[in-house]
Amino acid sequence: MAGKIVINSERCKGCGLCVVVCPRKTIVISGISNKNGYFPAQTDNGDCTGCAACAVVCPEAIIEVLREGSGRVIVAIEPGKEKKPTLTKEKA
Amino acid sequence: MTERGQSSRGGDKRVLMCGNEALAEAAIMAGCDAYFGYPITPQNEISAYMARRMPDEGRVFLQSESELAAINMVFGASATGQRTMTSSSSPGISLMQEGISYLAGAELPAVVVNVMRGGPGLGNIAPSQGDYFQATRGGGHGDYRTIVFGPSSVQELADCMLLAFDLADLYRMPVMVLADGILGQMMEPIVLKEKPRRDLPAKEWALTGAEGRPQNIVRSLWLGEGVLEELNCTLRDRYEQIQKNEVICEQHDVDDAEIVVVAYGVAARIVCAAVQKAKQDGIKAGWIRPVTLWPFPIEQISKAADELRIFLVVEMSNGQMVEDVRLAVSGKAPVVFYGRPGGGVPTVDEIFELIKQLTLRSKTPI
Amino acid sequence: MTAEGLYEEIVIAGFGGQGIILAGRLLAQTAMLAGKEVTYMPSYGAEVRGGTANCMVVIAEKKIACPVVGRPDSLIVMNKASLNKFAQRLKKGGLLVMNTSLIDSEPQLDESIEIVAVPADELAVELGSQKSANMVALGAYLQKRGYLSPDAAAQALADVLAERHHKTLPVNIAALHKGGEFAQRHCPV
Amino acid sequence: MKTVFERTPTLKDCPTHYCPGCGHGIAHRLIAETIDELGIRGRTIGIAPVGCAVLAYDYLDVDMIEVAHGRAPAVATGMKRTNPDKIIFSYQGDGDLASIGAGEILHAGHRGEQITVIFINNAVFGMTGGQMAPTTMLEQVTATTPKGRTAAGEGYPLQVAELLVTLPGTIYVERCALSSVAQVRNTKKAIKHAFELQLSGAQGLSLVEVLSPCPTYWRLSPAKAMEWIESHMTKVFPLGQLKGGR
Repeated sequence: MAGKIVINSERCKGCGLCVVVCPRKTIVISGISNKNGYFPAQTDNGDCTGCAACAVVCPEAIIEVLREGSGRVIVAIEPGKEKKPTLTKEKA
Repeated sequence: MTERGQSSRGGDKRVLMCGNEALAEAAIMAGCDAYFGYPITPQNEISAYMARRMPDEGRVFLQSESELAAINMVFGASATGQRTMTSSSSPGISLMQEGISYLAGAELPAVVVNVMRGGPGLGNIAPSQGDYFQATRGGGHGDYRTIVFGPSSVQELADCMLLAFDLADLYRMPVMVLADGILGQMMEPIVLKEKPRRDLPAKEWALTGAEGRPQNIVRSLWLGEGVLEELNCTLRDRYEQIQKNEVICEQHDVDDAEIVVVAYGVAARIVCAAVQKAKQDGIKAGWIRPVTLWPFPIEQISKAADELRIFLVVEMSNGQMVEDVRLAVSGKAPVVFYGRPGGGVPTVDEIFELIKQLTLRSKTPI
Repeated sequence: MTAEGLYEEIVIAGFGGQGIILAGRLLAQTAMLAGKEVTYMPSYGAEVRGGTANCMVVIAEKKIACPVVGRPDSLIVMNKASLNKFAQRLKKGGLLVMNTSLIDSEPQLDESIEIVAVPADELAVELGSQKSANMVALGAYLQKRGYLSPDAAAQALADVLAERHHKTLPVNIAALHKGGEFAQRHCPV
Repeated sequence: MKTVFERTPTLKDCPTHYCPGCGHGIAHRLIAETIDELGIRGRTIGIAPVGCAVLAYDYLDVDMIEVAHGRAPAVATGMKRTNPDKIIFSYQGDGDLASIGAGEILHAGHRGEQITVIFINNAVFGMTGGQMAPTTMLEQVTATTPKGRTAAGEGYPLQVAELLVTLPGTIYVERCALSSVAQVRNTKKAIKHAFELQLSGAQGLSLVEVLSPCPTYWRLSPAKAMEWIESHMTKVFPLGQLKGGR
C-alpha cells in the first residue's frame, strides 16, 4: 500500500465516479447509507497507489489522498494514457 | 482624476446648458465614477456629453449594447463600491426594470435618469409624464421602492443629481431622476455649484477582493425560509424612514386658497404661470409642487385638504400622480384632474380657464 | 413691451442647414449675458432629419413658465414652408421677420401683425457668405424689437459658435449688423 | 504518509446542493485551486449565474455577486472597467450564457473585455427541470423536446465557442470536458491559463467551455453520463484550443 485515501463518507453522495476511475479498483459503494441517505464510496485502501484519480473526479471534493515518500506528488495522466497511470514527483 | 464633489467645469458662473448636459455635468460633480448607457431620444445628449467628459476626468464611459446590458454594467460597477449611473427614455427604462429590481434586491446604490417620452410602446419622442406609475411603484418585479425626483427646471435637474447620488449611497438603493423631453432638451441659464453633502457610511459591503477579510457576497436571492421576508421588512423600515425624512415639496399661497393646483416637472412651470394669472384675476389660488415623487408629500397635501378647497391635478399624462393626490386628500376635498397625454403639453391658458371654471362652479349656489 | 414686463416668446424656423439652431442659441446666450431669464427649446429627434428645423426661445425679466411656445410674440422664418407652418400661430400685434429671398408671397395675416421683410440670403451674399443669412435675420429682429442689440449678439457669438467655425466670426458679426441696419432703414420702430 | 491531495482553501468545506455526479462541483474545485495557486483570492471577484450554479458563492470563498439571468458579461464589464486591477470571472451555464445571455457574451467578447468566462455546457436546463438548452443535442430528449430535438423544429445545437472565436476581441477560447481524469486535469490547465491571461493584462476576453455531465436530466448514471460526453457531446462540440493556444 503505497498510498491511501480518506473519504468523508458523510458528505459522499455515492455517485460512484471514483469507483469507475480507480485504476486498482480499490473503491466500492457501501451497502449502508450515510445520514443523508446516500450509499457512500468506501475503500480498504488495499492496492491504493495514491494516484489521486478518485479525488480529481470527485464532484464533492471530499477525498483526501496521502502517499508514501517525501515531497508533494501530483498525478500526471495525459489524455489517452489514463489506463496506465504513472506518478511523477514534482520538484520540491 | 478630479476629487468626488468636484468638476473642472464647476463654478459660480451662469452658463446656458440643456437639461441633459447639465445633469451629466452635475453627475460628474457628484463623483460619478462610471456611466453606462444606450442611445435613445430624447436623452442622447447625456451619453454624448459623458463620452467627451468622463475620460477627461479619469472616469469610465461605455456605450453598452442594450439597456439590459447598461443597467447590469451599473449593477457590476456599483457592487464594487463605485458611484455609477445610467440614463434612458421610457422604452429603454422598461428594459432596465429587471436590473433596477435586482439593484433594489441586492441593496445597491445607483442613479437612473429617465427623460420621459410619449408611450405606450415606442410612442413618440415628445415630452410626457407617462412613466410616473412605473417610477414611483418600483417599476420592476417584487416589493420595492425607488426614490424618485421630478425636477422642473434645468437648475433643479442638476441639483437633484447631487442629492440622488448621496441618497442612493445613504439608503443603498436605486434613485431615479424623472425628467421629460422638454427638460432634457431645453436650455436655461444655470449655476453648477457645489451643494452641502450628506455624511455617508463606508461601503463595507463592496466587492473589492477578500484580502484579509471574509468573503463579501452581493445577492438578491434568499431561499431560506423567512429570510426574504426579513429582508423585505428591513427594506420597508428603510422606506418608512425615507418617507419621514426625505420629502421635498414646494408650496405657494395654499393657506387661503380656494383652489390648489398640484403638478410636478415641466407641468408645474405651466401651472405656476396659470396660478399667477388666476391670482391677478382675483382668484384665491395656490399650488403644490412635489419635487420628490416618491416619497410623495402625503402630509403636505393631506394638511392642505383639511380646509375645504378644490384640488386640481395637472399632468402630461392621462392621470397618474392624481391617484397619489387622491390618497393623500383621502376624501376630504374634491380632486379634479386635467391632463394632456401622448406628447401634449398643457398651456397656461388652458389651466387658467379651468381654474376660473372650477372656482366659479364652487361659488354657484345649488 | 416695457423692459420691466418683458416676456417675449420667439419661434425661429427654416430648413435644416440654415443655422436655425445657432440663431436660437445665440439669442438665448445674448439674453442670458444681459441678465435676463431665458429658455431655449430646439426641435429634436426624427423631425429634424432632412427637413425643417425650428426652435423656441422665451426671454423674460421674471421666471419663465413654459419653454414650449404655442403662440409666439415673434416669428423669424427663413423659408416658405416654415412661414406656412407657423405664421397663423402668431399672436395679435406680433412681429414677423421673414426671409424674402426664399419667400415670394405675401402672407395673409391679421393686420395687427407687423412684418419685417428681409432679403436675408441676398444681404448675406453681399457679405460673401450666404450661410450667414440666419445672422442677418436675427440682426433685423433684434434691431426691430430693441430689448437686445445686434451688437450684444455679436459679442455673444463666440460663446455659441463651435471653435472650429471661429474663422467665420467676422462675417457673421457683419451679418448681424447688416440685418440690424436693414431693419433700421426700412422698418423704423 | 504525506497528504498529496486535499481540498483547496478557497473551496469552502461544505456540502453542495448539486445532484450526485454533477460536474459543477468539479468545475468549482478547479476554479478554487486556480485562485489559490495564483494567489489571487484577495483581488478576485466572481459572478454567479442563474441556473444550478446560482449558489456558487456558497462554495467559492471569494468576493462574489449573483446576477440576473444571462447578464454576467455585462456585470463583469461594469466591474472590470471600473476596477482594472481586479480579476473578474463569470461562471455561466448554457441557458444563462448561450440562450438568454447570448447578446451579453457576444458583445463582451466583441468589445474584448478583459474578463474570464467559465462556460458550463451540459446541454440541458438543470435548475428548472431539464428543458431544452440552445446546446441540446439533436434527438436529445428533454422536458420540452419530449420526442427529441429536431433541426427543423428547434434548430441545431449552438456552438458558442466557435461563434466567439470569430470575434477579434476574444484572445483565448478552449473547449474542455470533465469526462475523465485526464480531461479534468486538462480543464484545470485551461482555466488556469484563462486566469493567467487576465492577470498578465492581456487585451481581450478568454472563455473556457466545459462539457459537463448532468446525470439527472440526461437520465444516466454518473459513470454513463461521463461516457456520453465523450461518445456524443464531443462529436458536436469538439474539444480543443479553438483560439489562442497555451
